[in-house]
Amino acid sequence: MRVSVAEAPFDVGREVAEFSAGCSGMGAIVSFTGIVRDLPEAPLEAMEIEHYPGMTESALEDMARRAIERFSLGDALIIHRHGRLAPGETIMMVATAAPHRKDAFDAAEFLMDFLKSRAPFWKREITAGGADWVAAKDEDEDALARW
Amino acid sequence: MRVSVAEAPFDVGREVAEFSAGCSGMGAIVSFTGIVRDLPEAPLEAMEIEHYPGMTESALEDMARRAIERFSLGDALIIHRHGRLAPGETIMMVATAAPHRKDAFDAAEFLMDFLKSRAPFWKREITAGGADWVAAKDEDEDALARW
Amino acid sequence: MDVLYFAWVRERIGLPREKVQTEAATVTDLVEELIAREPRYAAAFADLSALRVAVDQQLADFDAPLAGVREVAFFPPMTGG
Amino acid sequence: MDVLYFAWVRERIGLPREKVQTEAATVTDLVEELIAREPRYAAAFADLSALRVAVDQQLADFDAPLAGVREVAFFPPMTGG
Repeated sequence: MRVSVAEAPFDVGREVAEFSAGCSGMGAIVSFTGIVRDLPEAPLEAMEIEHYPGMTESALEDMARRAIERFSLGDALIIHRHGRLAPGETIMMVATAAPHRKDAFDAAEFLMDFLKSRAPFWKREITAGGADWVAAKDEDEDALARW
Repeated sequence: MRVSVAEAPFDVGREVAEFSAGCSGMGAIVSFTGIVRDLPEAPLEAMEIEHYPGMTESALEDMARRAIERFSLGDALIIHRHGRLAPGETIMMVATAAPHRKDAFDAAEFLMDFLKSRAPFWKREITAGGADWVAAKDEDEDALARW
Repeated sequence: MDVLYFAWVRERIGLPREKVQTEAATVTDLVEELIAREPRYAAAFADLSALRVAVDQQLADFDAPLAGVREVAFFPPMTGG
Repeated sequence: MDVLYFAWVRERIGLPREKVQTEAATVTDLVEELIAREPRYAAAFADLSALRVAVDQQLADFDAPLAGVREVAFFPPMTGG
């Protein structure tokens, strides 16, 4: 299990390769990568991500531990950046390893649903018109109900 | 969209990195990697994968096209190996890119469910005791019902 | 018509593909002709519920018509992924 | 007690953290004390349904007790991932 909260970019390909290589006995690996969307119709200058140092790390570790236990994972990885990100930059990733595909998929979705609404990050979108805090979505809160 | 059916190993990290880099405007990327399980209690010498050249490629292309249309994907990737694989080797991967995470996850699960039961591959496990064709699982057939 | 066999169907019949001269109207008719040939075919086709068929590289039912078809393949349920 | 503010709560109150001397029994009591101080606190805490609270870095309810607590944080609903 590894949790990383950092401002610096990370290499998705290398992380997936290292995570996969370390998972003996696991038949299924799922990764999710979140990227700052680059939309021509709504040009974004940057995405700023604020977080709660200390609580963030312990919240992510708690989520990873719960996912490992609940879905019998061989391993789990969470990487989340903070600070100022440009469109197209990678924000975060999770990876899960399980004997079979259903648990690996379910665990990755479980981690994403909890990350969205229960990890202390706040996004702000910077456009030519100003800066706006991203509002939490009802559907993200609803997504937690299934777990 | 890319579909690859080949005997040679592929580099999961490089594939995920290249797939992610090519997906402008997509906020969510999901990858699934399938690995030959390496279990101490049931030592496997090798996994042999037979396929139906010609039909395999068109079946995978058809699945990728259906996933892209159904889940409004920006892109989809399917790589599947055949031939003789050692425990711990990567068998296959899929990757999906969508504006939001639910579509990317659903599309990856859709592709995996169809790959399991509708792509013309047959696995045989080679152990010290002999060679056994892997039986199709009822749960894999059932998994298709949700789509 | 080319007839292809995969996995344990191929092993039981003892070859991966063959040319078959047939006037069979459907896949089931073709299977009956093959079964009548030799015991190894009868062994391979003993339980059709354990078999799948592709007609011109598309999954099909056993009652699929064979008019104009160039290639039929028989195999067990697939185990990809 | 350390009181922390994040995102637009931090912006409205105008600082990221402060030391607060309080005998408040619960988070709600603490919020009422803060609101009574200055309009910027009243503005930040105008709609508690739009706020979340963490007590000693664990998500909590507004009726959570504050006995022995070292750190309370107020922030809007989280938007990670």
